[in-house]
Amino acid sequence: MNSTIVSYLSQFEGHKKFISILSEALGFDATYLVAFLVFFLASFIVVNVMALVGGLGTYAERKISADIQMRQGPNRVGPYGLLQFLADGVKMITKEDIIPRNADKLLFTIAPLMALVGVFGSLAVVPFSSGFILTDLNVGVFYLIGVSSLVGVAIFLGGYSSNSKWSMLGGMRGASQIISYEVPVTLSILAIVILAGGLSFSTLVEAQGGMPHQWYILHNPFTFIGFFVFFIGALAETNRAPFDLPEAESELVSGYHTEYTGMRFGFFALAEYIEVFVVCGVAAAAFLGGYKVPFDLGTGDLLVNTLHLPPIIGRNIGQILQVGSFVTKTLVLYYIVIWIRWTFPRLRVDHLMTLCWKYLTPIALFNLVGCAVWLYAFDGQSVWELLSHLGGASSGGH
Amino acid sequence: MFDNILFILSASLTVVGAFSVVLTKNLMHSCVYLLAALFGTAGLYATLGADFLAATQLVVYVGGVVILMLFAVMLTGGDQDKENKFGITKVPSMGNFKTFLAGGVSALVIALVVLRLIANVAKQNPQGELPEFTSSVVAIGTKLVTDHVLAFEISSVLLLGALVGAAVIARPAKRGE
Amino acid sequence: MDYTIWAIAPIVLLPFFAFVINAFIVKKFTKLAVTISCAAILGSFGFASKVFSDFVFGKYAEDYHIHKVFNWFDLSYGSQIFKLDMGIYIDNMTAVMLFMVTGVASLIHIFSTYYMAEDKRFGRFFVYMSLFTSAMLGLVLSDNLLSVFIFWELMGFCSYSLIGFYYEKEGAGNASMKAFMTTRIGDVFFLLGILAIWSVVGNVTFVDIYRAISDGSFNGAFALGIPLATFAGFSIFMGTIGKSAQFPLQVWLPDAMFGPTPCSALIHAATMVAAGVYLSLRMYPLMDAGNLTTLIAYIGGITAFGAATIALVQTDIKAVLAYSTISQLGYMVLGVGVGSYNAAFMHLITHAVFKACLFLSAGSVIHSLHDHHTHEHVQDMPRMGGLRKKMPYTFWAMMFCTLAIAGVPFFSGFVSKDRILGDALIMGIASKSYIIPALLGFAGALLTAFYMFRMMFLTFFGEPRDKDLYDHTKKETFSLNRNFPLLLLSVFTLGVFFSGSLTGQGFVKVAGERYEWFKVLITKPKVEKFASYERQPWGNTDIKSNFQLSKAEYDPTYGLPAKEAHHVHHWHLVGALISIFIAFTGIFIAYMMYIKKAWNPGRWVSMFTRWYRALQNKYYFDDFYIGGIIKKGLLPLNNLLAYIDMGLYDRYAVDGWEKVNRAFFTVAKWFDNIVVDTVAVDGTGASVRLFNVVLRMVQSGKIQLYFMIIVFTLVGFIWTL
Amino acid sequence: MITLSSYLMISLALFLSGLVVMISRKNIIAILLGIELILNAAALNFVAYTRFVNDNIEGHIMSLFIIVIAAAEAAVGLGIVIRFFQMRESIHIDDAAQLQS
Repeated sequence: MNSTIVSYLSQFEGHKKFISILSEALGFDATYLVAFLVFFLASFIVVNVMALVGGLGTYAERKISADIQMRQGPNRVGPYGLLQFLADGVKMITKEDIIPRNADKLLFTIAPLMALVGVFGSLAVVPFSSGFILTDLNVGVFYLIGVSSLVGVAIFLGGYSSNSKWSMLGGMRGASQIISYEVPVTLSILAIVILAGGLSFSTLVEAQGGMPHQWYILHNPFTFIGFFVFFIGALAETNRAPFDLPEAESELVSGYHTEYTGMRFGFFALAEYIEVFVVCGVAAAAFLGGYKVPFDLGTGDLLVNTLHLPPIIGRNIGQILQVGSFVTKTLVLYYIVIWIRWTFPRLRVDHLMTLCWKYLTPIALFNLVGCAVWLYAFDGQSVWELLSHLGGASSGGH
Repeated sequence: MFDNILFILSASLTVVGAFSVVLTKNLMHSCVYLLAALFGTAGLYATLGADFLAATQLVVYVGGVVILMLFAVMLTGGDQDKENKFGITKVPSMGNFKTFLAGGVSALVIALVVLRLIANVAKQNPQGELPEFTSSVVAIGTKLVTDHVLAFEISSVLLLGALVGAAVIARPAKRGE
Repeated sequence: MDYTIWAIAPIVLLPFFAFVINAFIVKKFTKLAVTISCAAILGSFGFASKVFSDFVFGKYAEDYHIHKVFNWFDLSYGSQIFKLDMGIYIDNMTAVMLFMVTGVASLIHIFSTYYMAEDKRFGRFFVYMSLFTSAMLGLVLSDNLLSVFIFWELMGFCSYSLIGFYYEKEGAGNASMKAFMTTRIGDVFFLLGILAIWSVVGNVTFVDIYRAISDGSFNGAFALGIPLATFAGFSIFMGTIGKSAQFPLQVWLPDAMFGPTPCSALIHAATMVAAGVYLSLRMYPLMDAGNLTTLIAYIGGITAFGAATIALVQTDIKAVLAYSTISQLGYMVLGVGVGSYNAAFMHLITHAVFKACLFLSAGSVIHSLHDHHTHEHVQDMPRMGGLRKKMPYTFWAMMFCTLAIAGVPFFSGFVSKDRILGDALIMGIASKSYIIPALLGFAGALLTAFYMFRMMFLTFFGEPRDKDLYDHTKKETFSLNRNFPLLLLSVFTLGVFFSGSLTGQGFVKVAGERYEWFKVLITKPKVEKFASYERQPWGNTDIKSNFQLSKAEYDPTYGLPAKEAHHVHHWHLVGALISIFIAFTGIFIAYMMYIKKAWNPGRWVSMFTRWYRALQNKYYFDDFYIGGIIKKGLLPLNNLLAYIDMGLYDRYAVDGWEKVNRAFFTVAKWFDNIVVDTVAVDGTGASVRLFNVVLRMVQSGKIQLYFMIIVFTLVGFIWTL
Repeated sequence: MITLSSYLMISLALFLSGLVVMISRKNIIAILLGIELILNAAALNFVAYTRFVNDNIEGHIMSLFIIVIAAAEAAVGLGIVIRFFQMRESIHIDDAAQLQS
């Protein structure tokens, strides 16, 4: 149980005191119990905040699309229509829950849950800050790829169990798309993993720095290309436009969730929006420096040294800055995702597969090999470091 | 304590999933139960300290094999015709009482034998001090490219062969064949 | 000096990468390919300039060298050590050479963008040029004979492709083949020499060879009864003979004229032929140790004089230049032979500059003269004349270079050539065996001045002899890629760039000894210094040399005994005066013949008809090689071997064996039919069919049945355990 | 108390389920499901033994190779199934009793 949040909290005095009090009261060593409680609490917060983010995602999507199309967008409920998602949620909960007569009831019921499980499961390793990762798994990247592919199964089962042509086609498209695009996405993350030398997200992030030139996206040409491969693949994996073939309205009514109503539909929608957030978070963590703050403000040492704050407060401020940095990067990417959706037309299904297997996968493979060669040849130094060496060498003269 | 809870959860998921695979009459459900069993196995790996294996299990089975199975089910359809080309009634696709009897008897015999073996193990009860949990990623990586490099390379060739072979085999027949 | 490998390697790698890239893109993006080639060589020039300035200006008068060794491959097994190293060796000579090669090659590249622009294989030419240049640079940077040999062969290939560049033209293919095969003779000897050295030294890096010479490893080693130093030195010198077109392997170089003129400039000036002389300079200690200097001097002298005589009668402007190249290379080799190490290298550099300029000028002339009847460019001097007014820039550039090559004072050719001749004279005085080479050298100098001015007068002076051609020639306007290389190169024909005194002999000093940079920097490799030279582990960075060369060590005695040393300067003076006299005599003769028309050359021809015919046929060398050696010697041998192979071997051995086989086969067939087929095969089939009936029951094809069988068998096994 | 034998029992359960599926089902895909179960049982055994008996990592590696082989087997097996279905329009195991089509 290497939960980072527990280990972060355990460095404070209050935590230890609380444990000792509880141990005396209960009569046994309460360390694990407290750890469990902390973990539970943190998970609870993350899940709820993420549900909120998912809800706000729908709002953001509608508002941004309205902005792009010169419309107003939701503006009735709450200030600027901010509470529109709550109204939508209430509507969904109160709607009738319909299961089609010929549907496979078991699969129809568990499919939306599976999608949610897959997405929330992947939240466990998203690095919000150096102290606020639910669990910093040694195989974090791997775990995330594995768990998030559960969404593909869910989409497939949802499409199959509805017993409808549209759902079936949508589900098959969705699943094939997800397992295809998993290849370039995994390969381009793997290139980063090679450079960072570890599979856990904290390793990936700690290998980068706060300033843009220390990020992996600008580390070398291969990672620069790799970021775009990853981003395109991630769009396709989350079934976002221009790759939203599984739910292409003009062809398949509404794709795999055609037959779903009420909160079951809501689960699918929520899962999609949270997955976009997660994917953007992974992109931010792997390529854009994650939670790193420029000038090492994130550790709080600078604040402590200059402002003479107590170390605890400095460290906590650092954590808040880190969360802010991570969330900012993620939300910028989130905005770009929505922007892309409302800008580009949808691909044809064979074009989709061509793009994946004939372009992205070879490019990602090339990047992987390139990164490995780079690591071997230049000892993992970035372009900028090499350039500075070169400048130093040539000016050094005889 | 938490290890025990995790073990019980995973073990029950595995066993229930595996038995459900046997008992269900629906191929699609059976695939989903297989998924549950594999998930449970991943959990068991995690309790055994094999974090890399657990993640690999997730990636390979959830992301790959199960979806592939589901695809195969979709592409080949559910029920087949009940008679073969000679007009003889076939055994139903998901088995009938006779086949289950055969399977059950085989399983029983094997179970007896294996239980006898396990009994030996349990008698010796080889549980000493269990080592502290450490990440196995680095160790596995090092082993793979040092001691087991030949096996590693061979398995990569095997995967390539499987990739090409599967693509060639599953390619639609040309017109006129 | 903390040179990293990345400050040196680009010198070779830039042109090489340009070659690799261009080889792929040249068909589609010709312009881009040309740009890449030019940019690469200019970049290479930049890096080389850095090295040059560090060595010549920064580390003045210091015998410093960089030696970087990298393990190429390692086949050591147990105690058997077999390692091959590749490395970079830079000393003063290398630095000067790098600067010269990249500079001249850059200018030739620039000129080629003018000269080749209308060619249909414009881009491909640059591909070859890049490879050629990078091979030469690699050769210059090499630290061992083996990599020298690799680059040497690479250059051979490039020259082959460049000479045969116009492969549609009749003769171009043959000429390229001839060049390739002739140099191959030298190369075989060169490889032999490398192996001979390997057998003694166990390595072929220059420093190891020097060390071996100094600690006497060569003493007592013999190959074929010859002292091994002599054998190896001679073999390597044969490489030089082939590559630098010395007597008797000079026949390929005139034919190399079939290539485009810029490539001739590259081959004749900066790269290929220079490589041979460079090699013999590098291996000078070995040749000295092998007592080969007299032979070398003779060969140099003969080549210098003989080629000059042939050049007298040539009418093709490029042919004159080609023979003059051979002749000048002869001077360099003569310089090596008489121990005038420094002057020989200096002549290599000065010759590279003015000969590149001459060829480019000739190219400029040829390119302008376009015969609109045959749609070909004109190279014949009899059809030229009076071109001075049409192309003034070319004329002045060529004039400067001609003055330089003719040995007129204040020009670079005088500085270097007269030092060689002076040293030859001294050696000739000191030892009788050197007299003939020295005299041949002086005679060649006279002829050089004559034929070069003959070429100039025929081309640029007098009345146009082909009026039609002359009228169709456009007046030359200054264009950057055509005239800039010419003018820049012609500026560097002034002697002041190479020597502190204008004449090179210390008569007219413009600056102190300090500016005699050439004499101070380039010295004979002193092998004794390498005696304590530790073999460097590979991948090391730098060697701060512990050999400091103080200025006192620069000795103008040229290794002569102290008694004669003080005569040296006098003899140099005498030699210089003779040279000046000879040069002006040659020019005067040319003037009288072709400007004043006072002396009729035709009369001289009719006086020496036989000699004239011999000269026109290049002393019958080609006839001798083809008619004599190949037709009389090799072809009959070939026929004999073919007869043995086909008449004897084929007919009796092969066909006879067939007969034996046939007989055996008849027996075997009978046996096969009766015994094997009927009894064994059919019998087996019948028995198998019997079993089949039984086994068919087990083999139902139902996989689950098999599986159950497997399960129960397995259980049985385990149970019995 | 979790001991080696508890893992072995789970592994046995997996193996027996797989065995029954393999023998009793007549659908090729279902048989492949059984094979996956059996392979997992074996892999689980390796990891359990390596954890409880010999304190090294070899069992993990063996399991890793088992997973690799399972993936390859699934890909090729399902490819064969689909091809077979194209030819026979059936995935009944008893229809696949001949080596030739």
